[in-house]
Amino acid sequence: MNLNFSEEHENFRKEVQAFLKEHKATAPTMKAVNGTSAAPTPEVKRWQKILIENGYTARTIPKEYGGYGGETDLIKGLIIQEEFIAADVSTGLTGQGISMLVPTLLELGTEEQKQKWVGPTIRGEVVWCQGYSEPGAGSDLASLKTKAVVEGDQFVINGQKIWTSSAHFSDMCFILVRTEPDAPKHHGISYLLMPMTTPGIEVRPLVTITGDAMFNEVFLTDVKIGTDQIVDQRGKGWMVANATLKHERGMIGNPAQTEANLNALIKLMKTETCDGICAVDMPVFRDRLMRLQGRLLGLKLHSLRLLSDDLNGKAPDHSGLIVKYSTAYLNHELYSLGVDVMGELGTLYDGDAYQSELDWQKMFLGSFSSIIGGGTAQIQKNVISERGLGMPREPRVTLDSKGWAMM
Amino acid sequence: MNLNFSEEHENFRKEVQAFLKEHKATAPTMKAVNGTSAAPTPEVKRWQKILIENGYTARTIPKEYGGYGGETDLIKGLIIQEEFIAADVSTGLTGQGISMLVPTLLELGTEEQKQKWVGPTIRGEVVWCQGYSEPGAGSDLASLKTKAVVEGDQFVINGQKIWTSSAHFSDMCFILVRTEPDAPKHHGISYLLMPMTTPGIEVRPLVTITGDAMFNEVFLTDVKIGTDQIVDQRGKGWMVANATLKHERGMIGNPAQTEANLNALIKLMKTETCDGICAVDMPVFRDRLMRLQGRLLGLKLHSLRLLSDDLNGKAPDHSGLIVKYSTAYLNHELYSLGVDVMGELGTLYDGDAYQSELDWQKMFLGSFSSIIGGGTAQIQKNVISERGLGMPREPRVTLDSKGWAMM
Amino acid sequence: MNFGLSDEQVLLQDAIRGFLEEQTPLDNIREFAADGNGLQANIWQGLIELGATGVIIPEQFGGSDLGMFDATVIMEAIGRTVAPVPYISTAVLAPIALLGSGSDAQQQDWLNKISAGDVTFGVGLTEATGVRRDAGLTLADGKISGKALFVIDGLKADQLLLAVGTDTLVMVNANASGLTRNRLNVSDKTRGMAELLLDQVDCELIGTPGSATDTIARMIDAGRIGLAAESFGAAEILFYRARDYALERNQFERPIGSFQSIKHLCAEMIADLEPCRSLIWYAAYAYDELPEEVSLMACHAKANTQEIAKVVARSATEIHGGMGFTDLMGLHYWLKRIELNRQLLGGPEATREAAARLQGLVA
Amino acid sequence: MNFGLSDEQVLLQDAIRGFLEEQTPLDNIREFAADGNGLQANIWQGLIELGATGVIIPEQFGGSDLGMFDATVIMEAIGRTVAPVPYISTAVLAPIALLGSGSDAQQQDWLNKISAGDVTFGVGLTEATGVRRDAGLTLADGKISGKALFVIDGLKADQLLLAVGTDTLVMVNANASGLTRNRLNVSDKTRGMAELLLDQVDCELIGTPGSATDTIARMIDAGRIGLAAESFGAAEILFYRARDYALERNQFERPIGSFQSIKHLCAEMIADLEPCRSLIWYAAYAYDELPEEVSLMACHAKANTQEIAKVVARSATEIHGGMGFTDLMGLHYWLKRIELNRQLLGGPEATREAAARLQGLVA
Repeated sequence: MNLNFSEEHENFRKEVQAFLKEHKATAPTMKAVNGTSAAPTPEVKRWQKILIENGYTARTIPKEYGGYGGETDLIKGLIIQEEFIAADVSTGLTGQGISMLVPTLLELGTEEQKQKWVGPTIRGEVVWCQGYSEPGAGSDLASLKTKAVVEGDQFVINGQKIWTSSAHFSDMCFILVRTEPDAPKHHGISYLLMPMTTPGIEVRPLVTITGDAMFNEVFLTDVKIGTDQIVDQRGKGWMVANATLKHERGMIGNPAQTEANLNALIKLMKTETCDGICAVDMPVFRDRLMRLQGRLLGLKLHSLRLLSDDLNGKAPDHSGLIVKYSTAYLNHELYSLGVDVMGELGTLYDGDAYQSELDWQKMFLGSFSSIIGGGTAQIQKNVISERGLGMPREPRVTLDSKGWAMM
Repeated sequence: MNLNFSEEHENFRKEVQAFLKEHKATAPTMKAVNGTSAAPTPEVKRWQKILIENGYTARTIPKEYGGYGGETDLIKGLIIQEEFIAADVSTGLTGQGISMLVPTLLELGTEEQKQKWVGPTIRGEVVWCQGYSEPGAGSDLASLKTKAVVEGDQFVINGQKIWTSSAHFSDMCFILVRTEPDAPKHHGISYLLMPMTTPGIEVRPLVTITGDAMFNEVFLTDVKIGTDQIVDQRGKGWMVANATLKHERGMIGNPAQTEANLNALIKLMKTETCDGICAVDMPVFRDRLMRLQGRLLGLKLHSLRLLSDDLNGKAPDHSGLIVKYSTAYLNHELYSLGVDVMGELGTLYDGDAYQSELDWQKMFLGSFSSIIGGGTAQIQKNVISERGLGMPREPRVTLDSKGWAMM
Repeated sequence: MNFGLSDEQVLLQDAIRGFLEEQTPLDNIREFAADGNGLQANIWQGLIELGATGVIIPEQFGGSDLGMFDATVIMEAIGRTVAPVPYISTAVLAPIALLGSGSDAQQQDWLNKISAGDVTFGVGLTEATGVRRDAGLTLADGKISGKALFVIDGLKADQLLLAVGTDTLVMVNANASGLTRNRLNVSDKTRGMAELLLDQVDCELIGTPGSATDTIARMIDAGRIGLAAESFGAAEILFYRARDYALERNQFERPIGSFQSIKHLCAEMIADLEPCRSLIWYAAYAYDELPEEVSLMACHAKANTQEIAKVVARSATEIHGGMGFTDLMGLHYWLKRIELNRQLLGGPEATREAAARLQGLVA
Repeated sequence: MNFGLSDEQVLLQDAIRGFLEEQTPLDNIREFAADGNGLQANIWQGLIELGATGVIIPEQFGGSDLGMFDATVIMEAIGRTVAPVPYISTAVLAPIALLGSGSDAQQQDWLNKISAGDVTFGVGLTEATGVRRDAGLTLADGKISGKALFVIDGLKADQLLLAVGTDTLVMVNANASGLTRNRLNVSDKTRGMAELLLDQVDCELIGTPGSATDTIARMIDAGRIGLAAESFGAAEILFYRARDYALERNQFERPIGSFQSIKHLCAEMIADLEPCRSLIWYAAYAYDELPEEVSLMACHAKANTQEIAKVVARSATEIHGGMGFTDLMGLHYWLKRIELNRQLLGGPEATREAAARLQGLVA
């Protein structure tokens, strides 16, 4: 066990600290950068530019496409995260264009596509949304029905997408459509790049449990885009999307954020009272808190081990597959405890005067989105058991009306 | 809601109380009657005879077969249970012969079989064991492989049975064997009555987690019994066994016993200390206790409702199917709490001087048998969801080596 | 013996459920939530016409004198439809207060009005079940001052019944001078929860000061049973919606309800939920018939039902996948009602501790 | 950076695991359990020859001075094989006691003996982690009297290290006059737990009376980490046995591991269990390198691992169906080790409370 960093990395940490000391005052707030309700402001774009220049975001993206052009260094990545979180400064934009489209284009796009999209996307000049899920295609994404028919040099797209966060202010959409209706379902899909200004696109906000419209439905009627707006080939979209999903996985399950929430919960429990008794002085609540702390520490150190294994070139096993599943429920229970210790006050939200510093009710309600989004618990457990533990795949069967398999 | 009993039933209760007052002193102990380690003693048989004569056991079995010949009256049954439990007096023998074979013979046996077996069985003169499960046929009981071939007027049985409680002192065994190897698996089974003294039967005790041998393995080598020792017809054994299993279901999940255990747990928690503090004064343990009490009350009242629904002729739904599953886990958690409040002392068992009145460790270990026996939790949940909630049956599929369904 | 509803109670249940279901298609619930007052006049009027406000009120005051079991049947139906009506406060808690500690004149006056549907009540009991922040009331010279938090259905009520400490009950007119009433922004917008600021407000005593301990305890018992019944109704709806959705929704060319993970989740949900029905029924029966058992049963009915209803609501949401937490499906209205009820009149931890105390298990 | 074993530690792990696995086929474990002494001479001798008893002992006393992390690797291997050896007491707790509070002469004498495998220790710390019944020791005129309960590995040990209260450590020779040693009939028969009755027994002080508070705290930290590592090892074996059995066992013409219920149960088990490995490793590392973090990490490592290991043991048993609780399969030896470890040096509730206290969260 060796948790020390090399001298190079310790020096790098000092550089980051010096950078933060110098720029913290002029950095935009976390919320301004990572809010999901509007396109980046000029101030955010300015900040993003500084971060790229210093290699604190888009670090490994080649210079020729507008990135910093650094080598992959997980430890430096970790140091950047740690120091920026400690300083409460944003590490830059994190939308789906940057986290999913850019890596995909770098892997599978044409030279022209890379030149055209990577730079503007990482600079926040072009905002993307993701057009994958459909009302009838959730866990079974490959059953999607939105179709694109070629007419001359254009794809004509018809159908409906859902869960399209940021659709209402995006410039572009990377979208999966069915172009080969007669092919087996995984082989009939294409991955297109669609400007959101194209006629025939209607975006409707999708109100969720929190009361906010974090997501949208997108209706597509005779939407026409050039046949060159495709990544890789026709019918290969499923493979392209899986490359993208691979990039998405790293986004989910951030123990540093969960730890921040736990610390906020401890603070809450030290102040919130019932009949004059502090929540932390109620043994049953305290025990629940300690259970959560134990699980959090486990996940936090597990993530550190994953990073270390990655650094040391260990082959991935089931260990990486459990993080999203476990983190989602841990957060959910953490928010639940926050609500419970506040009692009736815990049901208040959205700016009510009796709330605590954090909106525990809204975080609790919002946590359903993390439990379900990016694969329900059932799908996660399939993945863990099949890919991680080598257990048999779910059989594909057709059932008759009584639920008997048609053989 | 009306939880009062009719005058007839209140009078019946007085009769039972009077009986108990008169006979309690001469009744054998619970353990003597319901212990599973030996055949009934003469004293137990004497008590059983008194109970039958008074209609407190074998109540609804016709007089002609040695029973009391009473009409079905669930309330009287309930009153008998309540009063005997309150007086800590046994309601008589409960072996698998009485609880499973007798109802089956009454439903499906020949007149000769009923005459021959019912009376001696309910009087404790003939003790039965059940020969159903096999090492390779547990949840999937119908896949059993023990076979019986007809030679002349005899079945020749070869194979192995497992989980045969009381096999080491039983006179007879009701056993499922495969008689029609070419028929579909549910249609090739027969239900036979096999004397345990037949040559070729070897009984080996099966030591379990508790350290006791509550069960046996039974090895069968060229065991020959008459072809007339069959209940119903060849190939109908699965149907006969299901009639028996139907009778078994009522045996499992006794809230009165769970309530007695909870009361014992409360008593334990009032006395057992750590660092001088009573377990009941430790809020986290107290909260666990109250959780269990809430669940117990739910199940107890649920059982009362089931009885009432049965009385009032309501069609059964999912409600009856949940009892075994829920009760098994509730008991398990209740014993776990008993162990936990004793701390290190809770790991002591089997007569150690530091144990409490009850052997919590052994009850905890023994509870695995209730969780798994009579259908694992997985099988129970299949039954609840399929039969109770109308959800599709598990598809019957064959998988290739990668776990893909062979279609 | 009959553990369950009588024939008359089945008729009552059918009538109330039928009426409320007709009034609460999802579009209506959305409107009620946007309004957020917790009091929909037409639904309330319908319940009055069905006699629902008088079920625990003696016939001499215009009620039908049925009992808590019947009121529980009604509250379960309200939970099933998240109907925005001040039923528990007006038709259950207020009559108990008046019958337990009110003067003859007060009973005559207010119980008749409740039976007839001429008044609504908000009820503030948090003084007796757990004081938060700076809440607290004082009574001096017949005037009441301080702050009452989480007054149930208090936002639009005509009259406000408040516990002062754990032993005194007062009634305040909603228009009284010196009273400020503020909306509390609870996530469940089908119930009108209020904060009251009182500055030397005129009030009417229900009983003499210090004399209402038993009455307040009865109110808390009844309130816990009623909230449990509501939450049970809401959870049962969520459960069956999830089961039905699982049978309809196809993914991977088969209904998701044919996957064992979903089947078993449904089995677990119903195994946990179904016994709550009997526990709540028995608690209500105990309220009417077995006074020595009711407080313990009320605690367990509420704690157990709320814990289970919370998990059922989460699981039902999960079975619906992403759609489960959209307003398109609207499951969240039921989930939020369950979450609010969980905290009212004592959360599960507090009610379990109360159960232990009732058995002498707390030193 | 390397979060995990060094190359040398991997070699150590392979050597210890290889040796212990060779020694513990199920038939042997059955014999050990029938014997019930918790000390199998040949296995113990093998560990001594592998240098396992000296890993936390400085080189000057014949040890290899590796550290708690290495000892934890060994204890995990012991848990994987439920090996009946007094390792935690002799090779971990006793050296910590001697290094922390022993005189130079005591260190010289006993640490060399431990390194060389010439002595075994039983350790009684329940005085400091939770006194049950009439247990308790008193020290007067250099003699010790009273009762020590649950002396770990104490049944066959040569020397007995006992905490008197929370601040004093004494050593008693197993053959001392006035000492009665009784077997405690724990369900885990691979560990020799003892009750000691002491009547004016000669003892050797480890440090002066009242001076061993910190040493005892260090022993408890190390003990908790070691027990957690053992339980983790046992649970990991049970998990993989269940997964493998599910892939082999056919019912309904398919491996039971192809049923989603079993797959998902396995997914839940590994999702809960896998992070415990990192938590235990870090706690051990903290013991060696980060003294300000170790106590909290030790509490959480033990509480969290024990809760999860218990559920994993139950689930693994369930996946095996009826066979799971027979002696034919023998899973119960691992389950019982987990159950015993759960209670030693503080159950989960007590260790969580200790964690809260360490953070100043207990008033």
